Amino acid sequence: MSYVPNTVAEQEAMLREVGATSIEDLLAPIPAEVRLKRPLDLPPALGEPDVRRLLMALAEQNADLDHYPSFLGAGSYDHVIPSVVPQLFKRSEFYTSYTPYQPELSQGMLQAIYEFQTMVCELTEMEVANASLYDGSTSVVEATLMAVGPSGRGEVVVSRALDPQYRATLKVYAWARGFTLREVGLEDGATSLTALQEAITPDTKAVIVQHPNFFGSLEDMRAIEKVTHASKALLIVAITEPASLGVIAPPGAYNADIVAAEGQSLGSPMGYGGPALGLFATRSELVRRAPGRLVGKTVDNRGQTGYVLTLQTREQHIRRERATSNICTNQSLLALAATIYLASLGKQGFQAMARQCLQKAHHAQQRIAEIPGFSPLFSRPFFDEFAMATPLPAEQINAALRDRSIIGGYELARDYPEFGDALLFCVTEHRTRDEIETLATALEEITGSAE
Amino acid sequence: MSYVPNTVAEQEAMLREVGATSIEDLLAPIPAEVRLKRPLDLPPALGEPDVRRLLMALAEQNADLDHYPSFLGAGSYDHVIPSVVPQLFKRSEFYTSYTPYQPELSQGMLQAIYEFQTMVCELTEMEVANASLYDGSTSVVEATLMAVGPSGRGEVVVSRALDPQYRATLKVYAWARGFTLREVGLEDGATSLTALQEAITPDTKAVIVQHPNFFGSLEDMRAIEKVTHASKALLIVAITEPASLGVIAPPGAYNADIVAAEGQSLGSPMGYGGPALGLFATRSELVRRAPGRLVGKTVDNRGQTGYVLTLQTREQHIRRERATSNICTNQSLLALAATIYLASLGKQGFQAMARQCLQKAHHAQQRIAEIPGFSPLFSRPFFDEFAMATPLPAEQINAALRDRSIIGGYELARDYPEFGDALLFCVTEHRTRDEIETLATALEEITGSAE
Amino acid sequence: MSVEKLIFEKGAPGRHSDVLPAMDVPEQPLDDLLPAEFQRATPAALPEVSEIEVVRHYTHLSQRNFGVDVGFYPLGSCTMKYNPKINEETASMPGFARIHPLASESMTQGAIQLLYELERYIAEITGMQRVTLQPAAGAHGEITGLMIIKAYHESRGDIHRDIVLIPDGAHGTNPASATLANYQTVELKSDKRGGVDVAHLKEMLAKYEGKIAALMMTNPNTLGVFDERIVEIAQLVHDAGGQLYYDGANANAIMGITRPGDMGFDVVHLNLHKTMSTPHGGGGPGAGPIGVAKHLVPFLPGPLPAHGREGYYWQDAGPQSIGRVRANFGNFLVLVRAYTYIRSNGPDGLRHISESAVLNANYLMQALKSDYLLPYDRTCMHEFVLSADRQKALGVSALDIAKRILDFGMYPPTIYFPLIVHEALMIEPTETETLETLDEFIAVMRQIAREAREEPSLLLDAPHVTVVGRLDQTLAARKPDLCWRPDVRAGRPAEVAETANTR
Amino acid sequence: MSVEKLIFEKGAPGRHSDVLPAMDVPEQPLDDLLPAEFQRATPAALPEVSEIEVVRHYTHLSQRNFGVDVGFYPLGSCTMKYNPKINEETASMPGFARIHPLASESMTQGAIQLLYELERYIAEITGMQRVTLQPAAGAHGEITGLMIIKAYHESRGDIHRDIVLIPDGAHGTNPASATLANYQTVELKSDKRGGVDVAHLKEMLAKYEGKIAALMMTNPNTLGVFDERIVEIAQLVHDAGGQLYYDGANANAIMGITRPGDMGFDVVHLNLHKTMSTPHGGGGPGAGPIGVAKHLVPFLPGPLPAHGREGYYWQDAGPQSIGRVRANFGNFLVLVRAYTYIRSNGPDGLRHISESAVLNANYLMQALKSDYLLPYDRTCMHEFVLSADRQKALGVSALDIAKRILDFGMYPPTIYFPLIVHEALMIEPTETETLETLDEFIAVMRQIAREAREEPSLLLDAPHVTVVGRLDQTLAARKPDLCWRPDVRAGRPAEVAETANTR
Ligand SMILES: Cc1ncc(COP(=O)(O)O)c(C=O)c1O
Ligand SMILES: Cc1ncc(COP(=O)(O)O)c(C=O)c1O
Repeated sequence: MSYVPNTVAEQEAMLREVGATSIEDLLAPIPAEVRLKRPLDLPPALGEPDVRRLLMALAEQNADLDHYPSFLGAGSYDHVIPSVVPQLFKRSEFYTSYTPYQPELSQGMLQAIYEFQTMVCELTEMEVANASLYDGSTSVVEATLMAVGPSGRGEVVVSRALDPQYRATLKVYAWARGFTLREVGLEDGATSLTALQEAITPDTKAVIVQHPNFFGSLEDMRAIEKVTHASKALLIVAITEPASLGVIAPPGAYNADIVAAEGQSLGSPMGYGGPALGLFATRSELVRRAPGRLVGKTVDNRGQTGYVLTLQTREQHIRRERATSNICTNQSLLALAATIYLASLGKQGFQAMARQCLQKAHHAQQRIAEIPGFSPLFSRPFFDEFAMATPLPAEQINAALRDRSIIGGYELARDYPEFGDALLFCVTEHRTRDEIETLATALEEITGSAE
Repeated sequence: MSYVPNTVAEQEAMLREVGATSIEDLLAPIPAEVRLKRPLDLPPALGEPDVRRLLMALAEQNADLDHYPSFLGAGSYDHVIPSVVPQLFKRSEFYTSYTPYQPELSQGMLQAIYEFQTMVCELTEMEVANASLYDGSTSVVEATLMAVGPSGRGEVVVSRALDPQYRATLKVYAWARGFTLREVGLEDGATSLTALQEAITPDTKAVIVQHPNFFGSLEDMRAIEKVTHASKALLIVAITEPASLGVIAPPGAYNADIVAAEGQSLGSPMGYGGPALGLFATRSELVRRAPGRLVGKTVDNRGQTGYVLTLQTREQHIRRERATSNICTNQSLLALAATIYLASLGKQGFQAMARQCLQKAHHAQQRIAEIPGFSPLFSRPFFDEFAMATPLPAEQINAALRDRSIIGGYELARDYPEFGDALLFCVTEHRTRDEIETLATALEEITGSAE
Repeated sequence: MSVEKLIFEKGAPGRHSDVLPAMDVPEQPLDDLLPAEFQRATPAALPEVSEIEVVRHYTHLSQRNFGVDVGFYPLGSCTMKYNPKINEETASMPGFARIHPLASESMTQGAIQLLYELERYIAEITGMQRVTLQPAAGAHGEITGLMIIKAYHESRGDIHRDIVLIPDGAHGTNPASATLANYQTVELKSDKRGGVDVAHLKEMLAKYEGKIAALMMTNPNTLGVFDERIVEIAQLVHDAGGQLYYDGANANAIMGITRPGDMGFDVVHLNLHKTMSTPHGGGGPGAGPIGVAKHLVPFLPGPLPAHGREGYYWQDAGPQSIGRVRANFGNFLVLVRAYTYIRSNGPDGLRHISESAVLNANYLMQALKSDYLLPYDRTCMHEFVLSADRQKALGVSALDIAKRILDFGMYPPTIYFPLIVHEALMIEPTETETLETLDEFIAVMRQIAREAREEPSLLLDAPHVTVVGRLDQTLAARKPDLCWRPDVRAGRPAEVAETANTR
Repeated sequence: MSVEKLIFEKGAPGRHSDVLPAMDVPEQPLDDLLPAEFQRATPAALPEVSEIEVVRHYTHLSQRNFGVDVGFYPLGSCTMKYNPKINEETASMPGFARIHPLASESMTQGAIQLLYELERYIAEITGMQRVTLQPAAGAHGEITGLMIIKAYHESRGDIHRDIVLIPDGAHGTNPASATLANYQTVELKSDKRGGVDVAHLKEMLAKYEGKIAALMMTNPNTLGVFDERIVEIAQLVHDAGGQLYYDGANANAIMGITRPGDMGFDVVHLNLHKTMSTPHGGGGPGAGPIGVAKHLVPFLPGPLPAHGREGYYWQDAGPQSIGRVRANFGNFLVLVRAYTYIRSNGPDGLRHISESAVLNANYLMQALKSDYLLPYDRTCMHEFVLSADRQKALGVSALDIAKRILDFGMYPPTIYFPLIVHEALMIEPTETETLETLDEFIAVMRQIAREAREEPSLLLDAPHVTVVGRLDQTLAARKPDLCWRPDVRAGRPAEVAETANTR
């Protein structure tokens, strides 16, 4: 009750003012038969310190990344977040504001989003980016829906190397919207080009490939692009690890049509997977088909530059059932975090960060490969994730790592039984050489190869 | 080096602009013989994430109060800090500002300090309060120096129940400034009235009594006041636990002349004892002799209310060697925290908090007194601290509590060998009944009285 | 406050912060690790700024923004109430903020327990059987709910139901979501009292017999009016074989008073970023969990949090589940805030919130209806909708009124929604506003009504005291400038800024 | 931005937040626990406000304040540089922020280790033997240092040394501290180049032979000028049996370049809230550790952090120690920030800081000396002092210039200090300002110089765009109003505010 400021006495005075004798009078329109005649069955209210204790007790039952070095990626990445990022994006003028419907009083957020859009364009080398979507998985969905268009029909080809959770999500929407998904198999941990070529038909609206793919491997995007654009399909590039864009060629460089990415890597806390940050970028000519908010630059009646939400006729609140998407609330605050993150790292820092990931991941891969029984599952180049065949069941290894307060790699067999015992490890710039060594030593002990 | 924005190229251009060929040119006035000819012998720079790791590792070697329920007070108190307090006082417009020398751009801090002064007056029932001093101990020093006056001579009577660290601090200043300290002994854990009467001479400038005193006991302040004011001495009341003012009679009610208190209890993190918050309040007629900054209300040239630093002729930057004190930097940010804290608790909440302390401390005292071998050392009323005689050496008990992740009471023998084995326990509103029970059970186990 | 340049217009080549860890592994030649054809040719042209520049820039931007912490924000349908600070604190705990969604269940027991309990709280508050916490916002909940309804009908072989009925006052996400789920939408008229026109409903049910998949409603609806005939409506739709979807964006009016489940709804979404006071973050993140009645539980997305002998775990979705609607488990840190809020308020607190929200809205409505047209003049719930039609006759619009409100340091109401009210001003004060603030808003609105009569130019040219004046929306849409162009960055930043500012 | 009422003028009887834990012990009658004569008669008239009111009020106050995060703050002698955010983060870690100073050493190993190492870093930076971290600010360091000097002389039976020499340019705390330590102060003249007038020094040393306890100096001094004759000065004072005290408030100019210890100083304080960039908090907290040369180590306050076989511990002060100068160990959380800063910058970084501070100051000085009088026209260190004497001739003072600067969204320099420069404007840009900001300041200062000539009223009436206009300092001092009176609170808050605002 603490957040309701007005006292009983004040509320009584207000009731008198509106001509009611009690709150009951105001609730009269609610028929008795649907009234709840008992208190809600919820735990009783707690004072603030008791709530804090309760939540702290819950929080401390989880293995946080400060105390458990993690070699797990698979869609969520433990990158360093500069101290300025949370201290700025948590300023309350930002986080307690709504979508900037009245731009004159929301210039701060609007300008930040305009900067965000620009940075996403820079990272991806695409022409336009929107103000964010929910997360990477739904961004892939939106991209696909955009490619499929208002009819909702047609075929979409998707690589089996797309994050399994993303594929699962896509499947639901494909069913509901009514288009067909065709999955393309793998070759050496990457999308099979031959299978891709076979899967594409005249009805194919889009080809979806993740890059780096779920196994961390780099795809042959130029070949994929050729095959895709040889038909009239759009090339949708999914990215779960945008840190890779500091060193690998961006989608714009290989003519992608839409980029649908997860932006958590860019300054957002991992937060058990949410809130995450859907990035969405495309070519200028497609912008009026794009989902989500867009911020544009304009001028005011005094001739000053200002920023507004624009091209809103694509959106649900104007176009209703003919909108390009149903999205309304998005992930602005995380877009702001990403903006501050990218400004902090900057041109040099972002590149340097990506190179650290690359170097540290390769160092780790080479070190682990020295351990008997561990060998690279694939031979393709990778960024900060790599799959290793393991000499023992992956779950057994992970359980033993857990006992050593290490979060192990992703157990590939959860989604790819075809690869047998294998772990997908992730090593970002946040891992130290010591931690890598601790992991390797632990793996040696666990698999009995320690001398 | 990261906090210097200008690049080498820019610095070179600037050097050219000032007509220098290198920084060395600008350093020329520093004679070669005093130049440091080697790099400083300090650890090399660390990037931000490495610094964070290092500091976290150090921090986690300490027993923080979130994980170690504490029954230790003795000058530092573990009260609940409402979430709004840090989130507001850490707004950077506040914490990155200097002393408000240009009031027009610092109205926020000035108004907050004016509110702070008012709240301190309210709590103490004194007429004026200053903008803060370093901490409770130096506030007692300043109060004493004010009572002693410009001559720096005379006698000051101090109760042995004043915090031992405060007495130690006072001793140094008494020696340096040249006045005499007379310590008054105890009776049943409170200042001996007879000894006090004997100690006061015509030369006595002040009598210093802590209330509640170091043992948590309440003094007979009305009697002390009579004795003090019977001579021309000033009554200085030291307070280490201002939470007590929610329920016990304030210094203004018993005619204190100066109140010198530690304000950490009021919303500041304990922080290993610092920064703390010196509170200082006195009677209006003494204000021009008071130390420290004062904020006053005034008007601007547009007729609006505003706030400024005032009565600065008392201060070092104007009066120099004849200033009432040498204080310059004080503890404004903690004063702000206290202001927000007191606004959050408010009239009702502050009183309720104090009553919880009182109740919980008495509950704990009664519970511990049931354990064989533990008995109250004194019979006087107390607020949230109480001394108990212990059946085993106090250090031994504390060591055993430590093994149970409990921070035990203060070992009185460290400063009061006359009391033998005894612990001074503190129980604030922040301790739960469960924690008290855990403590009691642990004491039973440790002293072998558990069945 | 002067103009704030873009971050790209600040800094200088080579400026940076030192925010990276040591590069502590032996460095290998880049080409050995990454064949040239995979390498990026030119680095992204991100800003080159020092730390102090970043800090001042985004501090300045924050100063150019307005949030609930700054003042009154009566944005109807958005429930912009006070966002408790303790929620920010709990959501920042490392044991919540820094945990990996794919870490093993044994390493995330606290997180699963929290979600397990939160699911049950939401089920109780809405009167539903079970809840999925996956949807990231209200609209996401809507499409999820509609897909569940679709799966339900399909599971019964009832495959011709391709129509969703939506009242004309509904939020735009409702029809947009229906389209997304491949439904056709049919608009239901409102009656004179602002509720669903039951006659029209009956007509549509008859017309589309066997084809009605669902009715989507919010109750109280977007007029802030509680539809008293809800039981009848539910009965009608159910009798026609349809399901009832409850858009819970307006649930701030009903907690502990009535429950969608008890009204007859089959699916409900809650906007936790409204009712449960998780901050809206300038546009998100939110969370839009949906609860379903018993018969729909098998279709819920999975996994769902469960509890067994070994502790908490994630139970995979059953065979009838639609599948997952996003990666991972939902906007977890938003859910932590909502959990904190529910535990802080308890059952009595939640009811008191809703009652107070209703009282505040009625208080404002009574005070303002003499100066502004109140098209549906009856007791409102948590919000109400005025029309600026009278002012429009004087030549000023709802937009002008909104812009003028800005000059008083307040955010304006939602305007031009719901569509069924001309020149709509949709006002939701929420329960966390003081009587003084409400009175101040009343005074402002009265003054503006007076100005509209006496000095309309004050409104037409508004806002006057904001950092920018009224912005040209048409220009923005006609010549979209959505992205700062790196190619104009060649010149000196300051010059570029000038150019940019006057183009 | 409109006027912000006092928190006491807000709220209403009975309003409150729920920030207390449950009262979970059996409640006993108050009178049983606390005899009536000890009870408070009436509760303190603290505000009665809800949480949202607290949040908005202090958010508004923050909006009415200016910090380094908002803009340029060239307050001479105050070193208002960027306060790194990582320092705030480390100082907030529960293992630092929530630990009890009297908890056993085994429970505070990390804290003692940090202080142990910090002591050594400061000793190295200043060139001293050991350091006490107790002093809470610069002035506290000064009195501590002077007491050490006193104890030293006394220990040698040298008890007639009751004079401290202080240059005329010194900060006010120096003479104030000397008085506090019962010394008489004698002012030393500056020479034409801004350094200590060595002839005058010799004269005073001769005049007060055997009575000189110490010379207090800062070097670079408050003119920003490095006293080249420091070795000679030190020699003279030492030969006269005096000790040399270094006021290290200006150490931002010298890190890694020169050290007070190497210059011959016996005692040094550092203002960590300046040189080590711990934020000044609107007036504090700071930290003023002092380092001493070997012969003074026995007199240092105790305890001191030490390291032995069992780990880190607090070593009690020895028999010659002056004792403690405050409770506990110093402003620990400030020390954590300083430690973080030193570790972040390392030896090269610290030197680069000082070099850059010097460069920035010289850059500004060169640019401004054509428009403002530069009384000591020579290479400066981290700051420099202009005089507004030329402008004064036109009828505008340093104060007017300062007030006009406010209109440009910058904080003005320190004014009227040091006292030896008429109409002083003491400018310290610090190393964390960009070239663009320096150029902007130059442009502002030039414009103001022009305005002083062409339109002086712009200065005389300044500031114009701040939330309040120029404030009446005289009224404030003549009729001190230091405290809101509860007795006028009887009326309706709003009315009271009005009254208060127009008195
Ligand atoms: C009535 C109503 N329904 C649905 C929504 C959509 O919710 P969200 O923005 O969380 O997607 C909103 C939010 O604006 C709303 O007000
Ligand atoms: C030269 C000089 N000495 C001493 C001091 C006093 O330091 P503090 O304010 O920390 O007491 C200051 C601070 O203003 C100063 O500038």
